[in-house]
Amino acid sequence: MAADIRLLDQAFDPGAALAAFADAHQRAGGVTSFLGQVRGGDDVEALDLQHYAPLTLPGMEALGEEVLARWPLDGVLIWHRVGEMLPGDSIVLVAAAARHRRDAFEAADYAMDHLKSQSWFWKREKRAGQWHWIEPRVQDHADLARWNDPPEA
Amino acid sequence: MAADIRLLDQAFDPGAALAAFADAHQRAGGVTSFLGQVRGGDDVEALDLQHYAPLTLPGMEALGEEVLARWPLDGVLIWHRVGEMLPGDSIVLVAAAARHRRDAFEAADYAMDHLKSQSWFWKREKRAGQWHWIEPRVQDHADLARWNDPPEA
Amino acid sequence: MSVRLVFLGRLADVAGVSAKEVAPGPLTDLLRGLPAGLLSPRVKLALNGMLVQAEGLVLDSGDELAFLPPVSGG
Amino acid sequence: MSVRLVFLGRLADVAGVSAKEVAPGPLTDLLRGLPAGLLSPRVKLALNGMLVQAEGLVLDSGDELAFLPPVSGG
Repeated sequence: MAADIRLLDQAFDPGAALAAFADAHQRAGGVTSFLGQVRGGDDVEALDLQHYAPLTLPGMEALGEEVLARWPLDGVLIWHRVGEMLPGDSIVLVAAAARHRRDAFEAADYAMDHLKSQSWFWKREKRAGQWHWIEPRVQDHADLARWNDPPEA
Repeated sequence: MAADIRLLDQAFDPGAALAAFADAHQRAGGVTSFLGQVRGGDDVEALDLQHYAPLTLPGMEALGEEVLARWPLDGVLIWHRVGEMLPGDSIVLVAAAARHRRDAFEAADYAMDHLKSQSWFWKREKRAGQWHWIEPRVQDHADLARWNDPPEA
Repeated sequence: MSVRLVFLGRLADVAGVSAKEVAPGPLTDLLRGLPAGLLSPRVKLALNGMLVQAEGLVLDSGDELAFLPPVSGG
Repeated sequence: MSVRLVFLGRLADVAGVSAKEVAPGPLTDLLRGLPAGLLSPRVKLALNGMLVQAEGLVLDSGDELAFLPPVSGG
């Protein structure tokens, strides 16, 4: 199975996930990964990620297939948490295993850009005991534009 | 300590290293990493990496400082194995922790390009019981050129 | 059977609930009983898991219609 | 004391050893007793851990001179 796509409602161990992914793809010379975590040291007390089941996981699976089609990879991993998280908790782990380093970097970078901007997640942060919804960031659209994709539907 | 630079003569666990690095940098929103491993499934039976102590670790440390100076990072990790390795063994782990995803990706990518092409390692592979030295790859020079660095000394 | 409306993200705050059962019929009729601001050019709609346009939409019993505000950035 | 020559990578195969002690003196003299092919425009030299040029190099006792072929690619 070349794509390992999961939507997780419990904490996960990114180090163990990465080690298992690398082990499963020993024919690949390299594995690039990105781990996103809830920032500590801010005034954010908690993060809550909502998804919409009929769209979110299918969208992640489609992204995984798109990445596999676009680069010569041995495998791709996209794991995303939903629900309430605390500072230091892992939110997302993306990894790409490839024979060539450049392919692994580009695939992981692309997956993160598209996951952040085109996946069905709604995020709110708790500050001083109050929840606040997070709006889209302009930077995400600039990141997406790097890939010369057609405009978002 | 923002730079964690190590030359290792024993096997290391990349998953545990990445998890500890991410934990140590909880203020960073993201950690990009690259793991290079000895390819399995080829006819390579073993890999041997030589270094030259007076140059190799100081060169890696200089690269770490350069990366920290070039991007706003919370931390950088560069671990490299030396000695004899078997298929599946980890060779190199590079990780960059940053508040912004793009910085983490670029810093890890840059560190790998420069580590591969400008660090003092000599590699040989054992195939059918015979050791063969590995020569520089043209691709490495193309990768380096992406950063618009001055030519190599 | 009725139609299930699902409000994601901040639209749950706008609607006051995250999901609601309503009687089947044209979308324009259903919206009459709901707070303003649920539909805008930036809000997408998914009918039974497929993105659809609001214009002319008629909901049958058993349908699920989701109101999807822009997704949150990284 | 003598001068220590260190041969890295494939140069250890060329030299037949990975390190060798020789008497101090000009580099050109030292090389006379060694196989050809150790010096070339692609081979760098490090004297006591610092990169140096071959031209006019004179080795003192206690010095370590390393012969560094191009590093291996990824």
